[in-house]
Amino acid sequence: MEPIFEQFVRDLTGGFQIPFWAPMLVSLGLVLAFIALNAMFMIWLERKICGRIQRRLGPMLTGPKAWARFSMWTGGWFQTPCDSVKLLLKEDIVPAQVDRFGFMLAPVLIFMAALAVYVPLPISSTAHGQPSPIVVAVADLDIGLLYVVAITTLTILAILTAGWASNNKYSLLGGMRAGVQILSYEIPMLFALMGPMVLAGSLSLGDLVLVQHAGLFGVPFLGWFLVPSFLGAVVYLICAVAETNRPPFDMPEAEQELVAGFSTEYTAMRFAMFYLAEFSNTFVVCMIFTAVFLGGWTLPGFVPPGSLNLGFFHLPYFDLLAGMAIFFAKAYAVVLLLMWIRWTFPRLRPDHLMTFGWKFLLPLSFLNLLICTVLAAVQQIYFGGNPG
Amino acid sequence: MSPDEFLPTLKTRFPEVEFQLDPLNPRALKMSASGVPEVFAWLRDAPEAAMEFLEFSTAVDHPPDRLELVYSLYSYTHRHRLVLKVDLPRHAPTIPTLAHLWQNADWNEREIYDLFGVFFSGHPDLRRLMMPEDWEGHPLRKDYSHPNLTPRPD
Amino acid sequence: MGLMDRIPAYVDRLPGGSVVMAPVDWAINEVQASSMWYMLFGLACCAIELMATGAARYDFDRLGMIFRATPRQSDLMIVAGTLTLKMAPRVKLLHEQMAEPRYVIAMGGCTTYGGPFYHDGYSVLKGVDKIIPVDVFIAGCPPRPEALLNGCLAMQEKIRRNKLGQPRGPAIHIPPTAGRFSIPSGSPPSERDPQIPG
Amino acid sequence: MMRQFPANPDLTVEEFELNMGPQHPSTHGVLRLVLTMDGERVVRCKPVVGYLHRSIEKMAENRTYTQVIPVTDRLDYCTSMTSNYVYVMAVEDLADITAPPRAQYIRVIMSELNRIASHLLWYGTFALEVGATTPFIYGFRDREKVLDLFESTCGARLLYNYLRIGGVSRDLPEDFCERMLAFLDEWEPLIREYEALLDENPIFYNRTKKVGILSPEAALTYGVSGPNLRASGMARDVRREEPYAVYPDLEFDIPVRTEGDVFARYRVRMEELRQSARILRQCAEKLPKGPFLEPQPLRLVLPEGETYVHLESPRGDIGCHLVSKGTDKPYRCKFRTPSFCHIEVFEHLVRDCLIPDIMAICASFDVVLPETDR
Repeated sequence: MEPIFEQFVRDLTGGFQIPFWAPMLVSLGLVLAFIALNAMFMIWLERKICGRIQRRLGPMLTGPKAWARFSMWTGGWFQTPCDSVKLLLKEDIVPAQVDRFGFMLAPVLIFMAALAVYVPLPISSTAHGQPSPIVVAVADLDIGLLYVVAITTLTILAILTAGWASNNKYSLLGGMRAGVQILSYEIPMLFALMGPMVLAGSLSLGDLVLVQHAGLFGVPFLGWFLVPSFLGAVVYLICAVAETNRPPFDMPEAEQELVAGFSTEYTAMRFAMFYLAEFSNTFVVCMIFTAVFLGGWTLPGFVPPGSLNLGFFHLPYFDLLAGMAIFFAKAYAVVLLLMWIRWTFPRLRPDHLMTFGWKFLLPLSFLNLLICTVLAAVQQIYFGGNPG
Repeated sequence: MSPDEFLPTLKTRFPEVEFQLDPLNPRALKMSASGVPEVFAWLRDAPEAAMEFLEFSTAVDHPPDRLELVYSLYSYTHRHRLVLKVDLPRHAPTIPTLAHLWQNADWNEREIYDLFGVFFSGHPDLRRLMMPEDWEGHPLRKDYSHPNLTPRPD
Repeated sequence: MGLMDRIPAYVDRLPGGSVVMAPVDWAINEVQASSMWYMLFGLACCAIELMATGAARYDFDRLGMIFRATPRQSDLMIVAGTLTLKMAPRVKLLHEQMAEPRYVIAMGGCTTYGGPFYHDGYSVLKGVDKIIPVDVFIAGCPPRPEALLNGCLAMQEKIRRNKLGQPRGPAIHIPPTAGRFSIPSGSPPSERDPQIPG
Repeated sequence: MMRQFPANPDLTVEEFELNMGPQHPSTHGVLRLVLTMDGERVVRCKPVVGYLHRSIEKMAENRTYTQVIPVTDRLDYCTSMTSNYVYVMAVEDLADITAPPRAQYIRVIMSELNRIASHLLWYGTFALEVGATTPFIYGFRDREKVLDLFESTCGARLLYNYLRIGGVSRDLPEDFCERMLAFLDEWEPLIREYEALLDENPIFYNRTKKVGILSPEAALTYGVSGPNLRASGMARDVRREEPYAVYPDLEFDIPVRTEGDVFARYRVRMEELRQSARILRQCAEKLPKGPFLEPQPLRLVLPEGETYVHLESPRGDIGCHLVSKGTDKPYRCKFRTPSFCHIEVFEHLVRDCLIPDIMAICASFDVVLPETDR
């Protein structure tokens, strides 16, 4: 982020030297705005998709009514903003029996985890005014993948805290379920991600994308790690659904069983933070999936120009914008897949969930690691070096 | 078997219990309260009766002095039904429980206790079933009155 | 309910405060009316019609209404079905657990005045407004889903008439006949008699 | 009860009480289960009912015989027709009235349509309890079509008040049979769709197979009846045991499964949907012309006596014990309801299950609370 941001400001102002903290502050603001707006859109989309699958319409009457006459996809655009503002305006109840500190800490904690996880996610790259293409991320960490996996685990802490502090048996059960579930799905998930790591020889998410763009065995179409590490992709996707507590793995907040699980006692703003974090995390796993298995912001055989000159109109940073468009299109495709799964499947039982995780997904991720290692060795021996 | 076929068998097996046909219900037998658990145990276990199914048990209030318990038994094996009726004194109705013979007698008896005030001796858990625990009176008795009970104008 | 109620007291002290309050009221009411999350909770026959209204043909979600399983997160309690004396304390408790602003729709005859169980119903509470304040009464046994949707629209209309820091208007009665609800206007709430049918 | 781990005596595990209901998203109205839990495992379960006790039996004692019919509607709102039917049948039995043949057929048509509506409702809520949201909407979508048929016949969607002593309140609309057959043609293939959504899903399969197994002996001693009894391997159906109305003239099978688990109960009901459609097609073919009602005096006076009749409702064996003292009002009107017995079984079945199993088991029994509490 830093070099591009500096470059951008310099382009705009003609050589203004920005203070060192400005990029951080700006990226924080951008990420916050992105989380809020994106989560609102996703919730709207989720309700529309759910309506489509269930032969309903979903929200239609909120927002400009004339739009709703056009088609179901143009109705109810203001639904989630209204929901959010309403939640902010609602009375904030802290029940008398709760552990006040933990009760208030948990939503903040889960939101912090949701925020911090955005740091290494690469959404595009640009060559504009740079000696070599630069990956656009808040910070393209060398251990990006490890960082992401580590930070998402913080969610357990928040949910456990919420469950414990609520002093409600349903909350406690929900919190415990979440703890067990996230812990046991963390392991196959990490092993599933190790396949691409071995193939790319790097832990940086930006590198992972660049390696995929270069292709495997010299063939660009083999490049997306979805192909060599297909098992890994499947295992990761399942684990990702489980990690974000989405149905069919929504044991911690199973409505029919535990009322609202760990968030049973939460009202208004605090509940909104849980809700926001949940959708933000869902999008994050989709973004990771896109970066690790779907080639990120790249398309095979397509390199966008650094700037677009249409004669009358000069568009700088075109490669950055095109990359972002590709990246978000891919991420939303994964989001749609998750939504489809959510509204079709019944819920698993906690013990089946454990069995499935430990006895099926874990061996599968080992197998994937084996396949990837062999492929990486073949690449190294016959094509020289890592694919990148 | 119909009640008049049951009558001689039951009379010979249980000489100390009184049985008689019921003029109102052709499928019913009236009996005295003294033989309740034994007669029912026999009806359930004897191969010629084989009443494995207790359809329901309930009570009918006949003021001023009589409260009638009704048990309806059905046999899937022989496809016959027997309704047994027991008269109890209305002021202090007590009768042995059948909860050890049929599981669903448990709740049926709790309901009768709740709504009619019949006391079932030996019942494992005789509490009110329908009404709140602190409710007073037994609503299905004919002379029941309660501030919340507005009688229907005729 | 804390901050929300104190806003008018602060704003009115400012010069031209009441002018500011009108759009604020409008925005708050519009937001609340568009997002009534109802509590997933049914008592008797009306609950089946409530479920049918949530399903594909009628679709509550069009109005932005989704269910929440816990009272803490719901704005609207649709009391659907006969309320017995045994259940009444629970419903009161649930209403107390809901966060302000909270609204109540009494669906069907039983919740309005006891319904068919008014006579001889020794165990039935005759009117849910005896224990919790009700905003909209819907007649019918059970009301059709259309009537329920009509009631929800009336609820929205009522929310739109809210003014911060002022008491809520009188209850609205949705008649069993077809047609859109009408909200009585003119006389202030105190002068109007509560219309309890039956 | 405290449990200690031998390896670490400081560590103890304590059971705790979990109160599920009467307001809980999945207790089907106002059932309350007081559970003693060991973690997620149920140690004991005590069902508490009575939150919907609406004094229906008391009300019946103060209304004339005809006026009781709308009260019976509220007895089991998912199948008002069969609760109407059992009461009307009891009165007709005492008064020695026989409904005209057309009325008999109409009653059977209505009972079977109501069975379809009730089973579809059950399908939806059952799927919801195992965590699948979409089947719920599908079940309700098709239930609406059945309700349209009812609405065109008697004007009501849920509580019909259609049956009368001596017949039915009005004749079928003229094109009823065609519309019903059109509905059946359209709907019968959809049963496959319902099954495709659940049966073929390994998650559903794992959650329902070998869960909540009810042995036939236990089923009998608890008084379980209807589809739940047939799922435990006993082919008992009142329509066969003591045929009423025109059922002897109709051909239909009684679906039976031997496993007695949640999956078996689900399968039995799915098969019953098909059998009901079969019965309806036969009825449409055989429906005779003639009067639909043998009019009775408004204040019908019944002779002194008492009777017990029962029939097969979608939930099981529903019965009516009617006592008359020679007046125009019932002296005592007791309803034997299947759900009353089914709820008691939970105590026995839920033991040693996990929380999600409770939902699956409770939902699979298709209990309706007003019928339990009356």
